[in-house]
Amino acid sequence: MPRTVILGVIGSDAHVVGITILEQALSSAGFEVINLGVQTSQDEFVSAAKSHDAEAVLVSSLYGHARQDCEGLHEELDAAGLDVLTYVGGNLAVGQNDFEDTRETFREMGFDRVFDAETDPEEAIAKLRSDLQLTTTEAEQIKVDG
Amino acid sequence: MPRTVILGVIGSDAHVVGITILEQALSSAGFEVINLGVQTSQDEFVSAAKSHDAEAVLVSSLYGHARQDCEGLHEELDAAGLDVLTYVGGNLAVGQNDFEDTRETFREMGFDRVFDAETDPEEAIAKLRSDLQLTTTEAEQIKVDG
Amino acid sequence: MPTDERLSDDQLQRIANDLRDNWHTGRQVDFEEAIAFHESLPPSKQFATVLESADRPLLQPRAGVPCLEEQIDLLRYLQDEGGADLLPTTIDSYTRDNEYEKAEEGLAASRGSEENELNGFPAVNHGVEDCRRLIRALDAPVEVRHGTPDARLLAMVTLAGGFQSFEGGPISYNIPYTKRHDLATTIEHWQFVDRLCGAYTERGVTINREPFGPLTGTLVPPSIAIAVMLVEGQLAATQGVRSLTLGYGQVGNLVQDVAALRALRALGEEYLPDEVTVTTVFHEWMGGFPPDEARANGVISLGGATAAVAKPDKVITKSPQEFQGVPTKEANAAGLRTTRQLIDMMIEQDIDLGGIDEEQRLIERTTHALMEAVLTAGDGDVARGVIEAFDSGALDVPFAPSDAAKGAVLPARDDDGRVRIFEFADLALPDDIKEIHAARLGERARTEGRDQSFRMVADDVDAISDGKLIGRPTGDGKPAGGASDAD
Amino acid sequence: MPTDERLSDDQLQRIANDLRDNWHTGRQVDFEEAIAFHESLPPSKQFATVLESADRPLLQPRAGVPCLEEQIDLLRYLQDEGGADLLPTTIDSYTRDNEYEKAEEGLAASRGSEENELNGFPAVNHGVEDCRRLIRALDAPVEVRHGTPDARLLAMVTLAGGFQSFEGGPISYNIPYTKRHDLATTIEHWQFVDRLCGAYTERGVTINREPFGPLTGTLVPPSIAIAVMLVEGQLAATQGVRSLTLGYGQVGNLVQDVAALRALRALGEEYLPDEVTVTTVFHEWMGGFPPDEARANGVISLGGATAAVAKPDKVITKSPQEFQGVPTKEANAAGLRTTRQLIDMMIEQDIDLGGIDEEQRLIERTTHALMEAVLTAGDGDVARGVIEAFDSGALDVPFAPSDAAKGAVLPARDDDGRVRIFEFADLALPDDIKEIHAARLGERARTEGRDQSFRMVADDVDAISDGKLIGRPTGDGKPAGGASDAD
Ligand code: B12
Ligand code: B12
Repeated sequence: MPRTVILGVIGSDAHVVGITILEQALSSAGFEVINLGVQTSQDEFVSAAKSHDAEAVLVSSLYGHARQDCEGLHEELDAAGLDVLTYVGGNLAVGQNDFEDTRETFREMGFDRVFDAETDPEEAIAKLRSDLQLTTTEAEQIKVDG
Repeated sequence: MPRTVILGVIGSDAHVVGITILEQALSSAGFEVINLGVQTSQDEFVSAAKSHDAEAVLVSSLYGHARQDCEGLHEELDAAGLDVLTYVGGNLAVGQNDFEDTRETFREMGFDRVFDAETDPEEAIAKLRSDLQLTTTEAEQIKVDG
Repeated sequence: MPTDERLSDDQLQRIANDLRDNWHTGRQVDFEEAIAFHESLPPSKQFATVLESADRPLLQPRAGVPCLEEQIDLLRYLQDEGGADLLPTTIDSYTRDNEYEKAEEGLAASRGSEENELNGFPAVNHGVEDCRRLIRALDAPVEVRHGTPDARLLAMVTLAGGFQSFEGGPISYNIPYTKRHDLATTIEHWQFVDRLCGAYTERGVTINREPFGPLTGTLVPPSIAIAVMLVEGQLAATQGVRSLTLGYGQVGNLVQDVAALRALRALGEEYLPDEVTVTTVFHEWMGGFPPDEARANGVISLGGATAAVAKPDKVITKSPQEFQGVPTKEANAAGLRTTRQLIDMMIEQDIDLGGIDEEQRLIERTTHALMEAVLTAGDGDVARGVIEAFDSGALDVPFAPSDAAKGAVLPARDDDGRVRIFEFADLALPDDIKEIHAARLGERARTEGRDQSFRMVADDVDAISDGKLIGRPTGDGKPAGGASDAD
Repeated sequence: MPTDERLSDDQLQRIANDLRDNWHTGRQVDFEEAIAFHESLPPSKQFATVLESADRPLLQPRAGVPCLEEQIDLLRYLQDEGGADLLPTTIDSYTRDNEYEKAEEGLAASRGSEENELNGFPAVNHGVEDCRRLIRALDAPVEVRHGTPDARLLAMVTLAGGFQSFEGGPISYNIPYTKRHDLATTIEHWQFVDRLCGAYTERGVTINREPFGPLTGTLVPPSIAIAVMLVEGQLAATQGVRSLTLGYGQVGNLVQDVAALRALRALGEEYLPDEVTVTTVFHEWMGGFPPDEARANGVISLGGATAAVAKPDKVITKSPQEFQGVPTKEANAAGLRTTRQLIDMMIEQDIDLGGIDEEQRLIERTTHALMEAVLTAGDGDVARGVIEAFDSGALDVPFAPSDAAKGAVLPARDDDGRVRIFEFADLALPDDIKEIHAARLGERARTEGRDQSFRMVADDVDAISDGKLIGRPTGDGKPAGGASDAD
């Protein structure tokens, strides 16, 4: 059975190319992807996660307001009784920051994993598989199904 | 009466383009230029200064061995009883050094002025005029003659 | 549904009055007094004058930070150390969403901290007088660059504040920048903006307007970008705009880029009324950049070289830090100087490239077909036509995040690296043109021994950041180049 | 006076024996054992194999530091982080003067300090075994790059040490690099070097030889550079060299550079015996660089773009720190990656430049005339001919510091930025060719409203470092650009 993941660009960010590529990569890897598109609010992420019984929420942000846009997201997920895996990725800070600081900030906010813009989709998929404890065979199975 | 200056590239350095440009600029500014060319030894500088009764010795170095090549030059000039103005210019250090350190090194070796490779010939000429106490009129005079 | 008709003075007045209350700085706007301020500016700060009289491509960076003093310092630096001929002020994302409250918080937070809490300059929050401080403090003309679907209040404040050029348009600042704005509304909003520019223009203060040519920045076929430029130009001209700078974003193929800029200029002259002065702006590569400054400098330089051959009136430069985030001022100035070096070394060279005319003809034919479709869809009215055409997909933009566009058309590069259309969806193109695209992409597929697929598109999206132009497959199933080239 | 005849095995042996005692490391050289070492190297370290089988221009930086471990680290960095395809080892200036004693002091001083007291790697002092350590430690083939008029001992040590390519030649490492060496002597010395390479080649270890094409690096007219390449190629071929890489330094005019590289290749095939494999190397701009890394990146990128069009077999890259001094390894690697990005983005593009054939024909005709003059001067012997021709000025190099050349010919750019000859002095060119040059320079003089003079030459020498290609006068009597552009 394919695992469902929610994907979207948070806040008023309109950078769509990254999630378009991610959606395609996740689907070919056998995941069921609910792509909420750009300019997605926290509420939309939460209710999509709930209604699709998702296993992971993948938040993308490119335009430099990720911190502000993501503040409170984990509290909302908790409030909705959702215990999902959360990833965030993209250009997460304004300017030329050191990524390790940025990673720390988002980890503290509750994200399970934080990815920079150099992340290859395959890398995220590999992590997702291991975090969701998909065995290699299960993963391959999924690939065949997908 | 035109003032005589000695010009040359010291050591085994063969970068000739800079002194070619300098020679032309100094001549049009009315100086009598004795251009010793590239790969000029300290001895050659000293004897040229002596035999031409020069007022200044202009040493060029581009290839990064200026410090070694210039060591002892001022002692030789002293030994020959010459009290001339000495300038050094070009790429005076190996690598990406801070020019202020380099300037200090060459000042300590006895050079009256130290120029970097961004030096415009006009800048060196202006200094030369002021160091040789050529009045503006005298300088202009020279220009007209030259 | 809006039609392409000029707003009356009354309408302009009424809308302006309503907007004044959206944020308190709106009330500072006084048209007559604004005219007087503009009249006090020397010719060197008059955008249209400087741009239209230039004898070489002028350079303009992008730049915006939240606080006034820092913005002045930044622009002065780009002017003095970068040699920028024209200056920008990039607006923050909250302002783009008309969220002035949030922008105010971000501005306050930025004032109190070393960090910038906004990704641009919140001009509405700063208000008219601070905008004028900015204009006074600089020696070059300044443009507002933003991405705001409803930029009416922003235009009121910034134009009153002395800016003389305003980027964007109802399509180019909707389709690539937002999800939920419908075109009918953005057209109405931009009719106001254009009418306001027209009102200044009629009083002798020419406001330059610059539709945003690169759209989504990602492999946009030239004909699509040009069609959007022409439509926005027509809409603006109707409202009285007389100085129009049509834009185009580099795709990276030298012949196609030069051909596209020539087509843009020719079609601009063809489609826009005589009383409009048309200029062109070339944007250095707007897609994903290499995560490596050295390679990014190569991308920027190819932009400079292209500009030297195509000779647009203006070039918008990128910085070597484009990949990473908002650049430092040093990197921004470096992008300007690298570009300037290329242009100045190449512009006097007689570079006569084979194949440009043919490519230009193809671009022009394709654009004519799209414009035809727009006019037909609107029964002769370009405003209605463009709404209908986007709705039906007769006009479409690749990777458009907006619900107002199908976003179904997909581009891919041919064997020469030119951007062709792989998936036409409902794009209104005649079969003979479609066949040309298909044939070129077929060639590439054969070269690579694989089928045309989304994978090819995805490889092309990554190619330049991976160090190539064309996303060729490599043995390991990943495109050539790859992450290992980065550092 | 030397003639162009192959040294006998006896002569080779005798000279080698004499040289052994010039510095103690000479005694480490054992030809048979060296052959065995070369035979142990994988194909990926065989210079000629890698270069001649490449399907894209290979990149090679310049790099040399005094100590072995640092040189290994430096080259490894350039290989891994710069993506260098071929590696260099640049030799220090004392070694170039055969001052091994001074080099030894510099090496000792460098070992004890943070500072490098030599401007390159003193390979003779390091000796055979350390050279091999270097070769073993790296994954790519390595070339000796130097500038040594008498490079006989250097060749003995480095070739025994596993290097498989050796730059230079009797003219190209004399005329631009020294003042007092006469050509007769340098030709004899290089006949030994070439014969040594030939001896390795005959044993199946092909040693690549690379005459130094850029000469003085400063506005060298293509025909002069090419004539020198052909003469050195012929001299080398006579001694048994079978892998020759002819060089050319970018002048910055795209059409002229592409034409020159094509002419170089065509004339190489024409003048050199069939058994020689001719490849070409393009040097990024070898003249004065801008004192600004951003602008320097522009210069480097134009080199990369030119290489993408001309497709030489190899490109020698510059770093953005060229102006300042020996670059950091980071800057050196950056120059490689910037160049690679340009080449990889452009090489698949079909770029067909008008006017190349005409320029190529002019270069070929001019080179033919110079080669004709050399052969005539030598009564059919190229060795004697080249000595006579330089002596009479029939062949000459602009800005040559050497007493062996007149150094009286002066170049200047025409209105298109192509390098033409302003002062022919005694250069052996027919009148019709001289008229073409004069006409082009006349055009430029008219454009600028000034006479042709040394001032124009000086302005052209500074132009690229001032940010332009052509040294046009500006109002203030200074060339355009100027120091204020630097930072
Ligand atoms: C194309 C582009 C645009 C286009 C976007 C078109 C569209 N609708 O998509 C346009 C021109 C419209 C645009 C607008 C803006 N942009 Co923009 N844009 C870019 C650019 C050049 C490329 C982005 C891209 O498409 N890359 C290609 C895709 C495939 O890669 P990606 O997006 O990085 O996604 C990959 C990875 O990041 C990762 N990933 C992404 N998200 C996630 C999430 C998870 C969970 C995981 C695991 C991985 C992951 O996987 C993806 C696939 O490989 C980048 C700079 C760059 N990267 O080179 C700037 C950039 C992102 N933009 C920027 C800015 C500031 C803006 C604007 C605010 C201002 C402006 N310049 O006008 C507006 C914002 C508009 C808005 N409301 O959002 C900044 C952000 C600054 C910061 N973070 O500090 C950047 C970095 C440019 C810069 N240096 O200033 N932009
Ligand atoms: C052209 C060139 C060459 C040519 C020289 C041809 C010739 N015979 O002239 C060739 C290719 C042969 C060459 C060889 C070498 N070069 Co070289 N070369 C250059 C280059 C690119 C330009 C120099 C030039 O002609 N500039 C134009 C003239 C007009 O400017 P200029 O020389 O700087 O002179 C002006 C000012 O400096 C000033 N000035 C100069 N001297 C003086 C003196 C006084 C008193 C005053 C007031 C002013 C003044 O006024 C001049 C006129 O405006 C420079 C880098 C650069 N600057 O871009 C490297 C450079 C100088 N070379 C360098 C090196 C290391 C070498 C070599 C040792 C190694 C090699 N690469 O092969 C050999 C040395 C050979 C030898 N025996 O000397 C290094 C020096 C490194 C350092 N100092 O740390 C440089 C900086 C390149 C680098 N970044 O590595 N080179």
